[in-house]
Amino acid sequence: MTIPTQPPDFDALGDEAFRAAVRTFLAGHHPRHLRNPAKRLHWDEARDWYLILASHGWLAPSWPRRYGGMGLSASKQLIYVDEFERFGAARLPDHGIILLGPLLIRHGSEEQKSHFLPKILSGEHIWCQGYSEPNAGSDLASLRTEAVLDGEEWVINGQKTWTTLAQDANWIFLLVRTAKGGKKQEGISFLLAPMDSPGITVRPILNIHRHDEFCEVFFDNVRVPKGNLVGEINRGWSMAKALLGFERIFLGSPRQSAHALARLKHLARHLGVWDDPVFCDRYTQLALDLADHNALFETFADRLRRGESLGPDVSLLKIHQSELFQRITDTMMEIAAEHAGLLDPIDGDRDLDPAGLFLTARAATIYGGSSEVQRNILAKSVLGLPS
Amino acid sequence: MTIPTQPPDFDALGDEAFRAAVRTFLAGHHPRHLRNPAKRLHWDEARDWYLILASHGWLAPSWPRRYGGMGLSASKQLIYVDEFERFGAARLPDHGIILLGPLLIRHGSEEQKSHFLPKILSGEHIWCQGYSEPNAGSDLASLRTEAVLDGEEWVINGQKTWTTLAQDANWIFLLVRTAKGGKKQEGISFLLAPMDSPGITVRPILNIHRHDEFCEVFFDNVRVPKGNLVGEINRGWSMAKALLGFERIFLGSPRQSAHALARLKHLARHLGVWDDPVFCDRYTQLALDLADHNALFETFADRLRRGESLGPDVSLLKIHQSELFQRITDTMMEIAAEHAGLLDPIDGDRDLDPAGLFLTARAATIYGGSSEVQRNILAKSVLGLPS
Amino acid sequence: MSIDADRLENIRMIRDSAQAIAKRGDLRRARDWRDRSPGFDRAVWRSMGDLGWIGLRVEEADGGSGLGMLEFCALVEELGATLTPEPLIAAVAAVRLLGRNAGSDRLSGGRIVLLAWQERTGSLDPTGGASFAGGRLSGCKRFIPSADGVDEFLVTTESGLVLVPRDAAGLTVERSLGQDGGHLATLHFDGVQGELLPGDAGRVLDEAALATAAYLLGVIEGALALTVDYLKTRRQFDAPIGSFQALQHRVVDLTLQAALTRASVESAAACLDGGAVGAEAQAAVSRAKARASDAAMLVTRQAIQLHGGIGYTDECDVGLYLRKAMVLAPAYGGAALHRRRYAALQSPMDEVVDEP
Amino acid sequence: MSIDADRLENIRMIRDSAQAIAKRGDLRRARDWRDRSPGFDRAVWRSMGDLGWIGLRVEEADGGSGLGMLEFCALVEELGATLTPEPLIAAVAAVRLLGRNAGSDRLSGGRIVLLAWQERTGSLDPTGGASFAGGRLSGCKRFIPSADGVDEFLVTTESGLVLVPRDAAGLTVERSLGQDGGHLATLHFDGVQGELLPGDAGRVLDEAALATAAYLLGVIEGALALTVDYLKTRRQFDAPIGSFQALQHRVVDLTLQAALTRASVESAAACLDGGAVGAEAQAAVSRAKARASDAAMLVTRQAIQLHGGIGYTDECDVGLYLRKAMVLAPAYGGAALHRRRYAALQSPMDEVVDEP
Repeated sequence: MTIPTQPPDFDALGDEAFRAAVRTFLAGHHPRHLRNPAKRLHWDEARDWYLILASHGWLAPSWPRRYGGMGLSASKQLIYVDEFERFGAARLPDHGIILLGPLLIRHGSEEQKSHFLPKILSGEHIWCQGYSEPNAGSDLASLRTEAVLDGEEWVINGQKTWTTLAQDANWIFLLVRTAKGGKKQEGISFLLAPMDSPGITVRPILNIHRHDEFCEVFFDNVRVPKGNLVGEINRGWSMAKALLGFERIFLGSPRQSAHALARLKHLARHLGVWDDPVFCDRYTQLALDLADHNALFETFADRLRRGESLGPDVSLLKIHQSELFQRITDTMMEIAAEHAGLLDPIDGDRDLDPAGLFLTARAATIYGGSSEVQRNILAKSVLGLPS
Repeated sequence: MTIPTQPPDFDALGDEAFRAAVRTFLAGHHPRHLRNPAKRLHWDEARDWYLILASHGWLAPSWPRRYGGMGLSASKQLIYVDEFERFGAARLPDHGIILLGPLLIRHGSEEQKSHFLPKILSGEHIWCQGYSEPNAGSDLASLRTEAVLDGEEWVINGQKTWTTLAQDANWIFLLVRTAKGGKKQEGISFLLAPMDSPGITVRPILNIHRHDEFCEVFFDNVRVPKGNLVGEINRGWSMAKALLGFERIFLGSPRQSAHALARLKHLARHLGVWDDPVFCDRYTQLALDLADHNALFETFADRLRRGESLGPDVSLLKIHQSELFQRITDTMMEIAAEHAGLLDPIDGDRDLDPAGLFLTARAATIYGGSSEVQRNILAKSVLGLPS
Repeated sequence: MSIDADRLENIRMIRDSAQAIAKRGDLRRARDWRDRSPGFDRAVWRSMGDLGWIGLRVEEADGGSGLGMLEFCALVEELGATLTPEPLIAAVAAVRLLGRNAGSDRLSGGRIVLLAWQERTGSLDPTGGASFAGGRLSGCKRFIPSADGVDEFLVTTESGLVLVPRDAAGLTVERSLGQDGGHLATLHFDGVQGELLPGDAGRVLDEAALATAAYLLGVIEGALALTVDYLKTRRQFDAPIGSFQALQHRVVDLTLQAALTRASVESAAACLDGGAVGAEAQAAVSRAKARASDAAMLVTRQAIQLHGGIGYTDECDVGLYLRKAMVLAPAYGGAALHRRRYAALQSPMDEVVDEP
Repeated sequence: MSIDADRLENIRMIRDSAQAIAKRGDLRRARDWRDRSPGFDRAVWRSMGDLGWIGLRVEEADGGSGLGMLEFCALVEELGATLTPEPLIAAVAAVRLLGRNAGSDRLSGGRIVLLAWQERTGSLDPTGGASFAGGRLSGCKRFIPSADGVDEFLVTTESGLVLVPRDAAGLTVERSLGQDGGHLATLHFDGVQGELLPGDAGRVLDEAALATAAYLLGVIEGALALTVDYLKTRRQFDAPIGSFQALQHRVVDLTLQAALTRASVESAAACLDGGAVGAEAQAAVSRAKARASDAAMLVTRQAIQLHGGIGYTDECDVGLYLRKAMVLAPAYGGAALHRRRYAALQSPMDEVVDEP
């Protein structure tokens, strides 16, 4: 395992200098073959890149420096993510870095922090997230996986699903029901479990690309020590929810659509329809939607830069970005003619893969809170419409 | 008053011969200046045309011949309406003919039939319809206008609204609540009242064109004889609803959209955008929608011709036609540039009135059961989705 | 355009007979043949021959069933609803062109011949790609479905039709994988010997385009039926999700598209059966195929969304419908191509806009 | 593009000051001046002058307020939300072009001068329609708002600007009625005497187009606020109609369009204030005006629908918003025109697509 070196002092850099530093770092270190991967990478594919980031102290932008993170301001975190996305950097198995780490830093015991955080940075612990269940998807608070205290151990029974890359993980953090009755959001706790615990079974689910991105994870009398509870018992829901604050802006990042629009342009040129006036009109509308999305994204980013927190209206970004992404790939399908039905990219060029990107885009309006759930939230929390 | 002559024997004609007869009749008798009127005509404007139809026995296509109607088959009624709409024949104050007449024929007493039907045909009685109320629009069954039997008279109190051309009518048929408790659809009765009854007040409402097409009608201790009840007491709801059977197909007639599309073509030529490829693509999509709407309309018409009755899926026609009509006029607005904001037609040409037609089209998805209510009906009655 | 009662009854019987092979709601065969050569079942093909489906559009005098486009479309719609993998449309087109030369072996399903007409993407031109001179065929044809499992190709050229066995010397078959788990072939002809037959593929391509629209209608209905069922059973927030009005209205809009597609396909079939030719027939076909292609993509996309996460998995059948739509929406011309053709046909608007 | 805190505070103050004349939620003045000459209130105009609004875009050295487009847009947005009828945008454009010649009488609201730049519909070309030769102005200009109540016109010609009093000999003013209850004039010049002033209207037209987008943003917000209120109070089927999910989702989509319009308008204003010129500035303006025009039509149309029957009456205020959008969506270029201009500007796509 590579031990992270002390990261450079990013605070000393201005925003634009930092942006340049990120670009330089990516250009110098990102493995060429992992750029813009067509599917979510497994640990064995992503490990090298993970360890490169770790060894240079670039792995955990949001963590404080004292825990080995980059300690970036909101403004610099926005730049970090923007440049990574713009570059097409490969997405890591990052649940430990993005979700668990910040939660432990805020709610974990000193012992938990000193034990787990370094192992995330070193790549020794690869985490997966056990939240959703077959009957608790959009309605996550209905979860029924249960943990009962038996002496010094929690005994876990139940099933999780949509667990991204669970087959690669050696640890899972999960929400479990520890009390019944009352509001369903109450009585939920946050537990940590090693994936090699007896009683855990992992079944990969093929996604629509027939790639094993998700798993079902079954818990059959799985025992973990009492001390694997994070935070207070029965208070796991609000802890897990609070984590989705700042980060929700990234679900609305324009980069995914920008990338897709660039590919649409490339495809249109390849197919000879770039100068077709009807296509041009359609493309211009998409380009304007993207430009306005950029502007809207910046208004939310400005709030973060001013130190404000984001309200529920940030859901507007997620809805618009995911649906724009889909409209762009829908347009690809419309111009691709027979290529729209083929499995492989046109002429073997990964950048000419309308069908693949179209299928990928299907997920954007489902995961991370479906468009329907986001609209429900906006109707109630932002517009104050009655239920 | 002109006494209707005995109508010709339409049964003897084949469908195509009948169609030719309708065309000939319209060409020979319809007042030129009333064709494709920009607004709903008042009685004083429509009277001549009403009486012409009456005097030739062409006024009541659906009534049996023994009541002075044309006694047309479903197939011929479809042709009659199609040709009238295609010609752009002026809409009459026709609530007596279309709504009340058939209801009386089915549910009225012999005395009611012999008293009222001839006066509808002669134009002596001009009827308006008192169904909707300020708090009973989409949810009509919530109506609260009340009728209480006091000796030999009904005493009516309450308010109706959206009463088309009430200011021109001398009679009103209305739904009133005669019993409370139980399902709200029960306890509703069907009454007839002269508009000059003491206690009736009419207040015209300007529509968005600032034309007095509708009225509010207030009832303050209005007394009508007990015999003005039609059908059974507390059974008015199903009677009134049943009436909207066959006729619902006409809410989905393609003629309104066909007319609008012809005007869009005329407008595009006038403005010089007819050959613009982006416009052409848009126009073609609308033309295809209309062609497919025609085909869908014909499948429902075929059912009627085969003697079948229409199910709730006929709402599909109403939704598609009204929304297509709006999309056509939306397109007019997009190409009309500054003309879209002007009150008068372009160059004084009534056929070049994008703004006027656009405003008219707003009503299509609201009246006759809003698009939202129609979708509710389809979801429940056709798809069987749970409430 | 009204269809008489006898014919309606015939069409109903054809639909019933289709259930023997393509039972609505059962996608096991479709799933089973994915990514497996030849992608369909020759035993089922034999049954199709026995049922008279292959020669459906061949005159009775030539050994076929002599049925109309209404019957063909009704049958293919049933096949679409179950994602039946056998390449019937391309075979029906080939034997129809062969006519009296089709022969009982092909009509009964003993030998499988498919039409190979296409050179370029996004085109309906059957004359490009392959040329015939001096008794030899050269060039290439693309996008032939399930070519692994067939015996012959009927190749269109500017000179006429050429019948070529799959194992002919000089013929190389290159495979591309389809999103639906099937494969599409490119045929390379390098001086392949063959016999020239008379025939003009134009009308037959229109019939195949219309049949493809009918298959897509089946796809739409299959995806919609799955989705409505799912909405009735899946619960979230303590209620069946089908009780949520936003989802109800969306599925109503999809139902409307299904109804328009049916009306469009059936009226086009009636138009062709009524003897329409030339621009009138082409406009009707283009209208139906444009509608079916767009509606199939819309409905299957939305069907995924309405299924939520489960819709994005390979084990959920709804994705099979989407991936079939991806292959067939562009086949025999996609929506944009057919809209352009519709607009280019003489006065297409007169069909619908006929103000006096 | 981030705006500093001081400037945000200034903008907030301008919005506050606008409430004196244009109080959100109060459409009485808008309703009152419909169909009544001159369509606006000269006393209010004077107040606007006193508040420094007329000279908002005139340099301080020339007697103006010297404010930026962000401030101008914020102000005009408030006017739009209340459908304020005074023709401020055309006047601001005129005095900005007059610059040091504007003079205190015009800046204070004593004399009203409007820009008259347009000849053709669907065009942003200010040079057509009127020509100036030998000290005489001939030709015509169209679509000047509220011309009944103003004193002068600043007329654009190929040679430069010409200032013309409304009562000049040889000037005939023809009125057309607008859907919003106002009127738009066509000016016919028949050898009108005038003085030539230097100036190029191009940039000022872009600023006016952007201000019109800001007014439409106000229209959007006003219509949306009315609609959300109505959904909360109107009951049908024993529930507030705002509890119906299909309506909730629709109004969320309108809210999204409002948010995009605001982001588009404000970023374009910041772009202009930041010194952008030429293609960059034009692209930003075209983007904002295309968004605002389309969104205003969509939101006001849907606002009518969400109101149901009452929305189709003249007494319901929501229709006032629709009819104002009908006039202003095409003013200074409609959505289609601005989209075409955006596409035609050099590499407009590089703005958003910048893959490394």
